Amino acid sequence: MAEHSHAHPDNPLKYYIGVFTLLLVMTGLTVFVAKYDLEHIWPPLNIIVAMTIAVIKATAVVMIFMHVRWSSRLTQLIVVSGIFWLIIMLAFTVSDYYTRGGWPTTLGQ
Amino acid sequence: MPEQASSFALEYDLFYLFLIALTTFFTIGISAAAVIFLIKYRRRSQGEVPEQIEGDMRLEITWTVIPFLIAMFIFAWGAKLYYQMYTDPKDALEIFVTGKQWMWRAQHPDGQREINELHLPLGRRVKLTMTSEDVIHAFYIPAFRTKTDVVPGRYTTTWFTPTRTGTFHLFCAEYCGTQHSGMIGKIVVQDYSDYQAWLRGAPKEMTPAEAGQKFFTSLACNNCHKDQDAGRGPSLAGQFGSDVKLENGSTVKMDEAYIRESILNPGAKTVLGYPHIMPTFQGQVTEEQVAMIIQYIKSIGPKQNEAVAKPAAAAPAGQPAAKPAAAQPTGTTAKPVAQGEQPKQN
Amino acid sequence: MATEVMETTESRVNYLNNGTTVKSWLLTLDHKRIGLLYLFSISFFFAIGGIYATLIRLELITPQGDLLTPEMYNRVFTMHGVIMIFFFLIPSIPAVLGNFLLPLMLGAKDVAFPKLNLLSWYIFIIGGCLMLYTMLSGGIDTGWTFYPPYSSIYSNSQVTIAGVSIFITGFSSILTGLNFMVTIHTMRAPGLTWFRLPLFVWAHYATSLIQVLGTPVIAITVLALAFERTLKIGIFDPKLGGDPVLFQHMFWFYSHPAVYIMILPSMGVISELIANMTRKRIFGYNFVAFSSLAIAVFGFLVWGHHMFTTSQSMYTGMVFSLISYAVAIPSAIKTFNWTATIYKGSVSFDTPMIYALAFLGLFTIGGMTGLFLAALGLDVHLHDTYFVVAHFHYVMVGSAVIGYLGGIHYWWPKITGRMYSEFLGRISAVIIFIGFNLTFLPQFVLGQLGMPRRYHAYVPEFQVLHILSSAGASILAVGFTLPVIYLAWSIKYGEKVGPNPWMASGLEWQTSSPPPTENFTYQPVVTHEPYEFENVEEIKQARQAELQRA
Amino acid sequence: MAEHATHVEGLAHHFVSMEQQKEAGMVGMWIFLLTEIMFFGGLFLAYTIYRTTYPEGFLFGSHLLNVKLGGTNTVVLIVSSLTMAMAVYYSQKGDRKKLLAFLALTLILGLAFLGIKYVEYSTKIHDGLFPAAATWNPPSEGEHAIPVEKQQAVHVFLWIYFLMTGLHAVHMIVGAGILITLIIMAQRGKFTKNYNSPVEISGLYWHFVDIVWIFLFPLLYLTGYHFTPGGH
Ligand code: HEA
Ligand code: HEA
Ligand code: HEC
Ligand code: CUA
Ligand SMILES: [Cu+2]
Repeated sequence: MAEHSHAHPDNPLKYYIGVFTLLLVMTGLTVFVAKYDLEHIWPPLNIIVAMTIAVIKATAVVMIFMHVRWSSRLTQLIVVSGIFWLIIMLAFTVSDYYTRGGWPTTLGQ
Repeated sequence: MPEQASSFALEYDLFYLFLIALTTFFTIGISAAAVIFLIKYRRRSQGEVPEQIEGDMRLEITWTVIPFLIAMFIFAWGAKLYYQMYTDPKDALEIFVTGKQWMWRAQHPDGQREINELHLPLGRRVKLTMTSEDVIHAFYIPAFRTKTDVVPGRYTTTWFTPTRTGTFHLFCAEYCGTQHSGMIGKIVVQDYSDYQAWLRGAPKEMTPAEAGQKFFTSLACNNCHKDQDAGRGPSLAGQFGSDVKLENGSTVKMDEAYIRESILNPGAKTVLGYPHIMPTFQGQVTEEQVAMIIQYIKSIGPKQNEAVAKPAAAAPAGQPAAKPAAAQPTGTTAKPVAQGEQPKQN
Repeated sequence: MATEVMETTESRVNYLNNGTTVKSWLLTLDHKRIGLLYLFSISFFFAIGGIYATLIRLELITPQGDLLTPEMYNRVFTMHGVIMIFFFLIPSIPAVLGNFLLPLMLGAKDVAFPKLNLLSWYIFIIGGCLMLYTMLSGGIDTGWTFYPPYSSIYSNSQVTIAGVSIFITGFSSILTGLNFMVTIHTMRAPGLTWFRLPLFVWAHYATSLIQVLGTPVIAITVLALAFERTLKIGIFDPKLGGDPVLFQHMFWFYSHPAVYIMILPSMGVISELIANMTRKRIFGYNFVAFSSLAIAVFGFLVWGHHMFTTSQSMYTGMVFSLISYAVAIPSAIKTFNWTATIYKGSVSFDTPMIYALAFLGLFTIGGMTGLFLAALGLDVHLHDTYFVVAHFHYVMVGSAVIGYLGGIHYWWPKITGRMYSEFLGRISAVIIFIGFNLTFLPQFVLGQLGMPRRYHAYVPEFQVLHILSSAGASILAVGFTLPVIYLAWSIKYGEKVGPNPWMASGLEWQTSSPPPTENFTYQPVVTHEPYEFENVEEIKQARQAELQRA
Repeated sequence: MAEHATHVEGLAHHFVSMEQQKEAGMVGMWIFLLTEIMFFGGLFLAYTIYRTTYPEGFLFGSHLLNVKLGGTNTVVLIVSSLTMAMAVYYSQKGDRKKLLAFLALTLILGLAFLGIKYVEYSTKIHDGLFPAAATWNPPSEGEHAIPVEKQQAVHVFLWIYFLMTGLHAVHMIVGAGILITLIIMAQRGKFTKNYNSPVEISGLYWHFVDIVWIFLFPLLYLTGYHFTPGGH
């Protein structure tokens, strides 16, 4: 039915080990970086670094462990649209709070 | 059409009628076309197969582009009206409103208070600052074509210029529980002399700013917040509207919402250079008292050249503005703070 | 579309008589039987919702609010809204007609996951039973929108159980959508390419997309609400640091797209009705097909138009308003294409066509009054008034339910193998049309005059219009009850029909009525475009017969 | 697609071919994961909004969490993702023994994760930090004191923590259930070189749950790692 864009590699084990190592290293890195107060440089810097690392880790898992790199177009489309919809929800709601003028002050008692 | 009793009503009604006409046009057009086709091309024999028409690109484009243009026109008009309604006016009479299951309380700048009634002067811009003690309500005056939700935990504002004397309905439009439909009241618009007479006769207490000053002392705020930066907390005099540097490096403008948060949740943002010692007053003050303290802090700022204990925007209440037509909002965002403008927050 | 093999004789064994025990129904994996299970369940809920509607209209005849106490009235309109939306309209077309027809239209033996399909019916029933329990133990009084902090702190009603019930029912909707998407992707008959699909299938694909992407968000939202209420956690409660407006964002992120879950399948039905009742290929097939997808996608970007006065940022409000107009364009495209399809057709006056016509007019009114509400400055006045109530009844009752009824009438001979009384069919369609307009047209005026919604008592000047509306509702009730009677009657006494009584095109008409258990006795292969009426065997025969007579 | 007269092992009656069945299963699972993204998405939204509203409360609240335990759990999940991938690989090779071994390993790691989570939860509840009204009793004095004015913001952080990790833990429990089922099926020799899609599909679920944790760990545990309460 759906065409496979890439064939599975003969020996995916070496990819698996590679991703596994990457994940461990990245975990160490994110803990290491979190020790430093980057917020003094720029308030959102800590979170940006942490999220960048998390996105790299997640991408690796999705692409290799979950075989999306070798999956059909349809699967890839589903993955992309999931991320896309999540971003829609976050972006529009945050835009409301952000342009209210008072945020983040207005809330909270 | 309900009565047109505010400066928004005329334009609103024109817009509404325009859309009614448009809807009628499309409804009749589509229905008539369908009925005519139905009769003209009714099935005449069982074996009939009509000539097939695949579609037509030019037609498709026409009926995509034309509705699109109409839609954009409607959007623009609606957005313009909305922008006027939600941009704060200059020199408005400021009234503070609280919603509470199931009644409305209003507090005038000179201290008059009312329940489920609101007296307003004709032709004067009026700005309402509102909050709720419990659930969400909505302050709705059909004759003025305005409605704004009253949300617990934050301030919302709305404004209008009454253009007709009389008594109008006030409804609560956001469902708020058992007596939602009983949370109604009267808006009484009076001309200058009647309004002044009402102001004199109405039960009058201290002005909000005076009352706020009283609370400022009785809650011992003044122990820490002195006139100069000599106290344990920052001086609040002359601060309203200015930017405050926070401990985490960002700045925030001192407006109503920020003061309110400082009182109820002082830990949320700490001023640079001061210790975290201010206690929370959560549970010790009501929303109305907070509002009064805010009025007081506003009254001692910006800059102390103005008389203390006079609300910032307290031009003699009820003085008619030049003309209702002049009551258009300025529409500028960069408003000089010194004129008693408050940044919008909702 | 046509198949290589034609079937003319009715098969002996069909899905209805293949096992008649209760167990054979309750454990069935046959999509057609599951569709019927849904039909009974949602009809039951529609009747309950209708009883609540009757109570609302009775109460509002007088301004004083003398029939019901305020507590009761609030529970009545809330239960009316909740039941009609979550337990009737959202499952209506997809779970009944979609379940029955999708595999038939795709030339498949069943949906991709038959067990999941049955499971989703059971989930629906569990959620429904919880809702009935909620109802019997006092109901809820929060409005169907459940806005906190009223719902989470102040209300004394069964909000937690109702929340759990909606949480559970949501999964039934998700699983149906998931099943349909997979079915449409993987189970199409050989030769059935995407652009040979009936528009009904396109509409269901778009609907499923919304169900799959939107419903989880409402699930987590009501779950959070239930936690807040039971454990007193400050998720949305401002007194504990939460934000009630965040709830509104999360609620409408689902509930706006949900209105397209209600209307898209109905649009799919209307496409089928108009094409087959006029014997014409839908004008601009591609435009109608893609506009379904456009509605589904853009529909996710406009939820803030329910929050124009709720202290949302003015700028975000403008963005939401702008995109609301973008989503109106695909609807306009569809409406114009349907009208153009009738042009130079061979139009029959049968009951389904009357419903289709009613849809065209009522949807135009309902949709265009949505444009009023999407206009920021107008919504300030109209928000939470009867104008909104009228708008959404025009789209939900006047369009979605009308489409559902049209579809039920159109596919009834396929489902049961019998025909209802055409005369009663037409009469009740007209009664519904008249009653409907009398009920809800006055409500537009009421809203514009400033009558807020969810009001148990109101100021006396609104009474005349309310009386008109209540009068209309009683006509409407008659109109909705009639089909229940004559359709039930036809199951036993209706005239038997062959595979294709309407001489319609589409794979579902090529198997016998009612269809056999695995739908086709052969593997259909599609070689034609959709809606090719020259190839419909019954029409060919009729033409032959006419030629001979002449 | 020709008629399949003969019955194929593992092929359900309504499918035409094995490929069709497998494709349906895969697409179905991915769409299910799509719904899962949106399900967690609601909480990520709440996190974003409240974190920006209460930046200091989040620093403070996050500081209360145990980075060592959270970090260990992160590693445990990463290893389990690897073993799950291996299990899928060997199921496709038709190697039943290795398949069983890796499934069991994955299950053990999953249970270890839940055990550590249990320890974390019980200390939090013991400290009066479970944000329900009945149990919320944050220490305002002593070593782990939370200043009174920070308590509300910390409350918000903690309910987000419990809701997100709780939902994640529920998914882990479901995952463990799935693994047990797979182990039983594998033991009975249900899976062959040609029929193994249940393993592959369950693998997708397991990896997804891992990904959620990849985000939860920095967002919840590491946010306040550099922060020293009281110090400036
Ligand atoms: C089936 C359900 C359904 C459908 C299809 C729609 C369709 C639309 N709705 Fe509606 N709506 C509801 C159900 C629905 N709605 C419900 C239930 C509520 C209330 C919820 C509550 O608060 O309880 C609501 C409330 C609601 C509001 C909030 C009102 C308020 O509370 O203040 C708004 C505001 O923008 C809105 C807008 C729209 C728009 C722009 C469309 C568009 O999609 C309509 C598009 C259709 C057309 C435009 C008609 C066809 C086009 C033509 C004939 C050509 C001419 C067109 C042009 C010139 C553009 N709706
Ligand atoms: C699908 C959705 C749907 C449907 C079909 C209806 C149908 C009707 N609705 Fe309702 N309505 C809503 C969805 C719907 N409604 C929602 C979401 C709200 C908002 C709730 C809220 O504010 O929270 C609302 C609110 C609402 C109000 C506003 C209440 C208020 O704000 O105070 C009113 C007032 O007139 C009303 C009236 C009606 C009427 C007269 C009908 C009529 O069309 C109903 C006619 C039907 C019958 C009378 C039943 C017919 C009888 C049978 C079929 C029995 C036989 C059957 C069997 C035995 C199987 N509805
Ligand atoms: C124990 C001392 C103390 C008391 C009592 C006190 N405050 Fe404060 N207040 C402070 C300190 C210290 C700060 C600065 C640090 C901070 O923001 O938390 C502050 C900050 C503020 C700010 C923000 C000031 C700015 O420049 O941004 C406002 C507004 C405020 N207080 C109002 C009040 C009010 C109103 C009361 C009484 C109801 C009150 N305070 C009682 C010590 C106190
Ligand atoms: Cu207050 Cu409704
Ligand atoms: Cu909407």
